[in-house]
Amino acid sequence: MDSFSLEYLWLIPLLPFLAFVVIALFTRRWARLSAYISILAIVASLVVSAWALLSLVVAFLGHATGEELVKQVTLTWFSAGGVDFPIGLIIDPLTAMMLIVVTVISLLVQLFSQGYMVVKDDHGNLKKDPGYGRYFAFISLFTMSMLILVLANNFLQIYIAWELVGLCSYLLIGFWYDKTYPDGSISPAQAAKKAFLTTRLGDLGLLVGILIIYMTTGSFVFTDVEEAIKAGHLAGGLLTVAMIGVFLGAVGKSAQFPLHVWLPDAMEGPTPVSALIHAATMVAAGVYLVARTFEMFAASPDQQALLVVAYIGGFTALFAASMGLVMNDIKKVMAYSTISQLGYMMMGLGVGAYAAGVFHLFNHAFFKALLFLGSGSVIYAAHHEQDMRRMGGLGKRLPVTMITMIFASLALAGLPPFSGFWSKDEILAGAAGKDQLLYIVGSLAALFTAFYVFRAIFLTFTGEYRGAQGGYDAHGGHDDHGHGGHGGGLESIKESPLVMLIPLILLALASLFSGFLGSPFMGNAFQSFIEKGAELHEEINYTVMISSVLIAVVGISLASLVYYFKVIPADLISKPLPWLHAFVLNKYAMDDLYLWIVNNVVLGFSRAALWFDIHIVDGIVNAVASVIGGFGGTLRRVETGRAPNYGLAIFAGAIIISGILIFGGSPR
Amino acid sequence: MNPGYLTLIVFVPLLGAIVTALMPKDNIRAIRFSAAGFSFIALVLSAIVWIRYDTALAGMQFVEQATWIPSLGIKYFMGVDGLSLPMVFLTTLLTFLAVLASWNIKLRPKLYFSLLLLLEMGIAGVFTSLDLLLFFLFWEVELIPMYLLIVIWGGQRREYAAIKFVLYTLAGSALMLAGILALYFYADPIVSGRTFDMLELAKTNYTAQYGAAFSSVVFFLLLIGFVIKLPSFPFHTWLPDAHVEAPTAVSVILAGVLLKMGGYAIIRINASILPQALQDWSYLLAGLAVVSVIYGAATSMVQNDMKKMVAYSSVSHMGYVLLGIAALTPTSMNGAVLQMFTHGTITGMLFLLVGVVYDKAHTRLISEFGGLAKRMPLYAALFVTAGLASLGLPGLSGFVAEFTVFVGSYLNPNMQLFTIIAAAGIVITAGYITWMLQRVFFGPLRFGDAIKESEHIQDVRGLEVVPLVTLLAIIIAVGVYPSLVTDLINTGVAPVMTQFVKAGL
Amino acid sequence: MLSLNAFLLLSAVLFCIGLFGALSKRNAVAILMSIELMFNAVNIMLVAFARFLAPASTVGQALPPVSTVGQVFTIFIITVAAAEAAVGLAIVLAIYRTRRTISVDEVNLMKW
Amino acid sequence: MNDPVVILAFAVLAIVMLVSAAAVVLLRNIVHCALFLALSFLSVAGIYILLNAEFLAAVQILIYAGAVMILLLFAIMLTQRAGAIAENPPNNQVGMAAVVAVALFGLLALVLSGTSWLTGAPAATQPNTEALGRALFEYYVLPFEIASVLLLVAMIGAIVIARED
Repeated sequence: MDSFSLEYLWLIPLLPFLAFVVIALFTRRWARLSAYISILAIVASLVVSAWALLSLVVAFLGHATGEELVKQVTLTWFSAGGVDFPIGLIIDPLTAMMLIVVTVISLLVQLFSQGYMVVKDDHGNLKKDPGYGRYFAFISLFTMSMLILVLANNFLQIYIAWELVGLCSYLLIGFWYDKTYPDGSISPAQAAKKAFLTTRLGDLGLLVGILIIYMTTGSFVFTDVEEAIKAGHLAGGLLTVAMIGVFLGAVGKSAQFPLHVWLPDAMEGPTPVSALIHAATMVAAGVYLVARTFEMFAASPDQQALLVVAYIGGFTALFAASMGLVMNDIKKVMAYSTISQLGYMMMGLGVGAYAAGVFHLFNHAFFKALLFLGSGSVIYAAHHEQDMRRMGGLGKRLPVTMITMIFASLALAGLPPFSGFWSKDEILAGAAGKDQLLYIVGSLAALFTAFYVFRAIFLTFTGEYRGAQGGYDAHGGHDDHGHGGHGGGLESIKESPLVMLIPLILLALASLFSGFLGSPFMGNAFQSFIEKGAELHEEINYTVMISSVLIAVVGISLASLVYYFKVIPADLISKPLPWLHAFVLNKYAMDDLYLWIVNNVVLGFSRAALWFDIHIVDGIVNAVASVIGGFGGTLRRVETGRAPNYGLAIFAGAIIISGILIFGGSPR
Repeated sequence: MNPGYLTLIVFVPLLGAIVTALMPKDNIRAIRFSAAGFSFIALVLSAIVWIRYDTALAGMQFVEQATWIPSLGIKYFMGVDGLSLPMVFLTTLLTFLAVLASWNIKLRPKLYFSLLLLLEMGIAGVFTSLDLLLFFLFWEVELIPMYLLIVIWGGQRREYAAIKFVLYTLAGSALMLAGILALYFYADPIVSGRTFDMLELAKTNYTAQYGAAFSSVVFFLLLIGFVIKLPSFPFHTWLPDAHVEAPTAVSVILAGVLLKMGGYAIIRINASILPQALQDWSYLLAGLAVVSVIYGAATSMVQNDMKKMVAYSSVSHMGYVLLGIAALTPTSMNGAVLQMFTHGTITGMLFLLVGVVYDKAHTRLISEFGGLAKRMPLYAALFVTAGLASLGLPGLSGFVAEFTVFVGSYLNPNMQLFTIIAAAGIVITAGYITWMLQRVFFGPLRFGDAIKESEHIQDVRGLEVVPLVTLLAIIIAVGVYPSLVTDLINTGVAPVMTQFVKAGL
Repeated sequence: MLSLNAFLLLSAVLFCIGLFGALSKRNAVAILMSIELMFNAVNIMLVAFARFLAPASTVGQALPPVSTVGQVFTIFIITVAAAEAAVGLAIVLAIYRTRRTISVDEVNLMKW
Repeated sequence: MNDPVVILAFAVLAIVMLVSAAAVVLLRNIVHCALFLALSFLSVAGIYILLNAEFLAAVQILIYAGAVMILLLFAIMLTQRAGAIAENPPNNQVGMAAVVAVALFGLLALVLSGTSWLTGAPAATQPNTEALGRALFEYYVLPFEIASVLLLVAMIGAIVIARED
């Protein structure tokens, strides 16, 4: 730790921020230059992050434990009326690991984007997307926000970064803001809005949680809060409420049920963005937040807060996986897979398998980014076709993409020795030791996962090419650019350029090897590091391990029987139960439910409020005015303009007043 | 050394109004430059005051005092502290930007600019005067130019809107005057003396001397005038009308600083002089605040007119000010003042932006636009940024203020429920702003039938950009480094809070 | 027994007759005439007071005797009444020229 | 004052005055009204004489019965058109006017009956024109001059108003 000073930590988010400023203000128009600036900044951040991690690892290997592995600094951002609003940085194993994940994935995604973010001009030649500079500016801004998020040592800063990554997600989902679909399906701008609002709903919970925490503990800083909780300043039901509030924020960001609805639509953004934000990093921020505040969750009475996390996570894992089974859009499959896997992580944290959850986050970041980038490569090669029903047989034309994606799929399915196996197995082991119901749910979700991911692989890469048939009456596909021609058959499909393939290959290697860091062969080094060197006494649960491998094999085999060997008809279930298929394909009508709520409850309330405003509130104002006006209008008829009338009134009044004054018995 | 900065800030605009009015009618350049020049002088003066204000010393500074009507104890008494200084700066800044924003006004420019400067004088006077009667005088002075600005340069229903604005405000003023006189006549002759001096009156403990009923009555006499101005539900309906009819620059000033007079006055007068009554009625105020927040946001949601949407959003955002005041913690009070400042800049910017598109398209209806980002990228970027600031995105000033209000209000155990409900407002706010952005700026380029010459709709450039970028710079600066303002506001809030300590609350 | 009250009563009756005329006439000239009657009633009252009321102590004060004060007032009233009659009739003529009538019922420019 | 001749004179003058006044307000012919007004003015002059105000009586006859009457007659003459001769109808509030007039009288009568005047010794019966002149020009010079200016103003004003443009 001594070799690394906290001062350098500031550089990590600062460099991407500078890249953002420079690109946004100056170099926006020079596409290539903007990309290089952005990539340069992220490389520099990666170097600093690696240095930070290295120093921690060195300390860890030198048997430093606990607080020795934590360094933080807190400054006052501003103070108002005696409350100091802090800003600060923390570096500990968890943050260091996240720093590496964020910077590496961001770097690879940016490299990939260089190839991906092109459009065909009128002559069929490739040229840079008109928003190329803007794209890299947003990516840099996102990277900065995400780095601030993982570096934050207090709730305020995490909330700030939380909102900023939400903003970047908004901007990047809506990157092709001018695109709409003739069939009225959700456009990028609508998807961006939906994502922003859904996550903000969760942020409200986070905000309330933060308010409760500050009110009771008097601090925003994680370590102070933990101490205050230990000291009993925040305990009991209020602590549970506060932590559920915090978890709500995570539910929104990590797309957990019931706020998961935004993530599939977020696939309207460019595919590399989906890989970076909606697979590897931002959506994992919710998991990160729960991990970061794990001790607080654990301190709630009877671990109620953790139980909520576990059940929501478990349910989401299964729920989303079931939707992954039926989707036809390759990116949608991956989106539901992401939701499902995030649920897995939440479940892992919830059952107390803290290190396993974080480990799965780490592994998932790589293989899911790979799956997305691979999908991007397919989509790019297939002239921006995303519907798997119009693919098939692409493996011959896209060998590198296929192989790397199979690597990632094996990792996702949880087959040893790929990375996903090690972390998923630990989560399931944790669940098995805690709650059998969660274990069953998790296993079922694993079966689904293995099935749907290989369904996607087989549909995409094997069999006959179905793109040229055009026999589908489905709408024109939610391709990224909206102007990808479907011309040409299989021959027109070429492997993506090298700049896109290199990230795929690197990620494939990571998918293969990242799991070993936490495998029993290496003494669960990763977990031990994340737990700050705490003694781990995990026994290997061989039952769980073997059954999870079996489940994965069964899932993959089933997928191959249905979609590769075609011995089982694909409509085996959907034919006798069409309503079930339709119901799942319709995302369990959750979107319709939300739409109904927005249209009828929210907008209905708003319309009622407006009606109330115009007719009641303003009505009263105008009524007061017209009553006074009416009085005036009536009384003015007294003003006949005829002098005798006035004279009469004057004298009559004078007589009455005189009479009162003379005979009225005035006290004098 | 004090060369009478505050008097200069207040009366330089008056001089400017006179000089502008004396300019030859056909020399439009001279008129514009005179108005811009004088408002710029005022801006520079207020900036100097801000820079030279000693936050270590705190309290009232740049004080000027002279007897005016000695037999009644009326003084010409001016001074600024951490409460009023941001407001004074905002006033001069927004007036200067308003002059720039109405650079190309066609109809009777001479009168227009004169009235704008007169308006500045009235508002700056309200924020600087420390004598209640002087305060009241400026409070009323501001009405006339505002009325004329709406009624001459306004839209379709300008007469209705203008007369509604004036009558509504005057109704409040009448009650306010009664309240001021009650404070004057019932002031403790020993500790306060017979005076309209706010600082002296604050020494009288009205509740202790005359009971809670008396102080409550006076409190409400004063409060009604202020919540009308703020405006808070249910006294807000003049605001959308006035905004929709007022010309752009006037809307900017109306939303930017005129509303702040209400919040400022509640803190300066109700909180400082009648702390006990404010405490007694804090539930009511918080209730009004919460209703304003949610209700204003909900009504913004279903507006088709962008300007009306921004106007209703002001009701919502000023609800946070009221909540901050009602919660009665130093932090919430600080947040309230900060929210006033930031709302002035953000909403000012939003009104300027709406005005820009109205100038080009002659309509402000959301349904008439689509995909404007394609045609006007810079404009869209500015609008999106301002919208995000309005919905409280961190890094921009709106977040800082709202978060401070939330934290401060939540610290008062009685206000927690109110705080949570008000916090829900940020979701609704995000809803209507992102929805509006999506409909107006995103999707394919589209113009409705009401827009005749859509080729005139081009991106902002030249002079249009200057006020927008200026405000944006302030929004970002405060959002990133709030201490710029909060250090100052802390010094202003502290004495108000000692009033509560003194009252034993 | 001719007391002050007899003259005052006479004045009161005359004033009330004049008032009735002023309020009940349509013709502007008739109204002016009725007003002249009211003036006369007031004059009678002033002169009667001057005649009957006890002289106030004017010792040491440079004031005329009470009996003359009332009459001086009357003279001023007559002056004013004359001026009023002149101007009033001029107005009547002006109205007549523009509106071809002197009925006050039809002169209602002050109407709402 | 208790001389029966004086009482009789008062009675006669009062009756003539009130009757002619009533005729002024009740008759429909405006010319007749004007003539009865003159009679009323003359009887007022008689009352002045009973009150030892001979100078006022003279002024009354000269100004009221003379000048003002002439003015009124000229006005009548100038404003009557062929069809509208002598039309002097009451307006539609004649009933209310009567009520107000009677009420006023009732009020005045009540006040008069309820008041005890501090009457003193009757003033000298000799002509007091000289005293009046002294009072006017010694004590009331300024009001007198103002009154003359007022008359001038009224005259000019009347000319301006009545002038044909």
